[in-house]
Amino acid sequence: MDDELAVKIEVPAELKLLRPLNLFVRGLMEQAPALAASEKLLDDMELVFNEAFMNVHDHAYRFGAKGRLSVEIILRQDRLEFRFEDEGESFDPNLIPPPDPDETGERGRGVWLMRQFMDQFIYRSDTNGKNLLRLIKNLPVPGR
Amino acid sequence: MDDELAVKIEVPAELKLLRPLNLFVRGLMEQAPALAASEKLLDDMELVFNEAFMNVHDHAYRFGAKGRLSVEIILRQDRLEFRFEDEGESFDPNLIPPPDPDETGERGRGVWLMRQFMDQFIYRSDTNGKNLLRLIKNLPVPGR
Amino acid sequence: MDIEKRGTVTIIRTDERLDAIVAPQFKDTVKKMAEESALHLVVDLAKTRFIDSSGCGALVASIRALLKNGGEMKIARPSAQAKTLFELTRLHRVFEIFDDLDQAVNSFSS
Amino acid sequence: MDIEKRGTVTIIRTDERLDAIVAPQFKDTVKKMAEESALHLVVDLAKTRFIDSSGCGALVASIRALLKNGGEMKIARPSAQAKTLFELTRLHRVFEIFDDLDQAVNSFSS
Ligand SMILES: Nc1ncnc2c1ncn2[C@@H]1O[C@H](COP(=O)(O)OP(=O)(O)O)[C@@H](O)[C@H]1O
Ligand SMILES: Nc1ncnc2c1ncn2[C@@H]1O[C@H](COP(=O)(O)OP(=O)(O)O)[C@@H](O)[C@H]1O
Repeated sequence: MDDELAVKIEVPAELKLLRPLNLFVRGLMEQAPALAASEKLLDDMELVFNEAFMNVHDHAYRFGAKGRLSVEIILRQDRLEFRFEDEGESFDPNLIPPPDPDETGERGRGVWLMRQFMDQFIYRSDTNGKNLLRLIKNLPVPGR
Repeated sequence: MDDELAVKIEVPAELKLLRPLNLFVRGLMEQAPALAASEKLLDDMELVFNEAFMNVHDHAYRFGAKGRLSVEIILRQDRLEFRFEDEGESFDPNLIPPPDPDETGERGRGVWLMRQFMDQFIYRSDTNGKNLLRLIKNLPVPGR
Repeated sequence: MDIEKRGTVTIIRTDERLDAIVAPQFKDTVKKMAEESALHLVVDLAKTRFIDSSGCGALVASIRALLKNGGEMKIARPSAQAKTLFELTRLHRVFEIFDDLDQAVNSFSS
Repeated sequence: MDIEKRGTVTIIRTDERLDAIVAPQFKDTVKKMAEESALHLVVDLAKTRFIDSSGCGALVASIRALLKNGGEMKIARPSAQAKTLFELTRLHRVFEIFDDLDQAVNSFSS
């Protein structure tokens, strides 16, 4: 894969989209040599994608009907990026504390996990009501 | 599934998208009771989706680089619709002859197969260079 | 998800994915069983290729419900993905984890 | 895709999908073998859940290459999906199809 591969998916942020999207993303990532070479990397990226989707579902659209979600996947030889754009509630990721290692709570691990696995976690809430989360992973380039 | 579920995917019409898209569509269709109830119906619709994608790849973008393809999947309790929109070469499906039953050619079965499996095959080529293929299947509604 | 009784031990086998689709059902099933009796439970993850933070949450909720009712919970045969996740989230200190199902079944203190 | 020799018969086993991704490779492999010797070939579809029109095209191209070079081709263990497709496209009249692999292997006229 020399060039950039960019795909965009617009879906309602409904639970029934979670698994079909995960299948698509996993299948797409398997096309990239750097990802296909590492089952662990594929697993990690699938988890991150899953957590980001669930956060839009659970939090951005926590009230009432599930709104629209636009997901972009941008795959280059040396970089994978997920972009999640929603029109729901926004938040400030810098105010989210890391999980307390001695707490056995049921929740509060998603944002922290995404940060662990990705090289960049960039969240921006626009005045037009759109929230964009960019998740970027640098990929190992073989033979460099 | 009471309401309509509509998803839209924008991809380059490249071969490496074929399987990830098939996985997504299959996974999505499995969420619909009328489809999940019939392995045969799922297989038929997966085939139609696959043939439609390949025709855009092989024919609409037969020259040079593979252009953009927009796929919409609209799922209602009683109806499944695929919409394939490309910006490549157009054609007139009414001029495509059915495959000669005594011919053992390698090609020329896709359009005919799609017509066999779907209730509607609607193709429209716009003056703005966009071609839209709508493939519609009426689904059996349980208990009606 | 399926459930097997082996002597005084209950084994619950999770499916290919332990994610937000199935986590609530898993949690409810274990909670209900936990409230009925002091349960010795093994969660057998052998078939589970993928677990996410809601799956982890369901496991945490389960062990809490069990301990509250005098039960115990062990985890058997996690995938590499599950192990990584338990370690990152430090849940490997909360769960007793076994690579072998029989060892997990025989590990209860009774 | 993998290839096995059983006496004078060659068995080619296709993967989960026989679609446009793998059809060219399948066709080329068979053509090459067909040109080397008069081949008795069984295409074993047991693992193939999905076949599309380019998969059918590759099978047609294969049988033509074999017949041209004095070979023969049989198809074994098609899925329900493959059977439907062969019947719709009338390829069931072109291919000799067996539900049993041994029967396919033993069916050659030599
Ligand atoms: N996409 C989002 N939109 C709005 N709020 C979010 C989003 N993602 C996370 N949050 C907020 O950050 C908190 C922590 O999220 P996370 O670490 O994923 O844990 P959990 O989802 O289990 O609560 C959430 O409880 C929520 O308040
Ligand atoms: N999406 C499309 N855009 C342009 N031309 C098409 C498209 N789909 C089909 N065609 C034309 O119709 C013909 C028949 O298509 P089809 O029945 O699918 O067989 P095959 O793809 O094997 O040639 C093609 O050869 C092509 O000329």
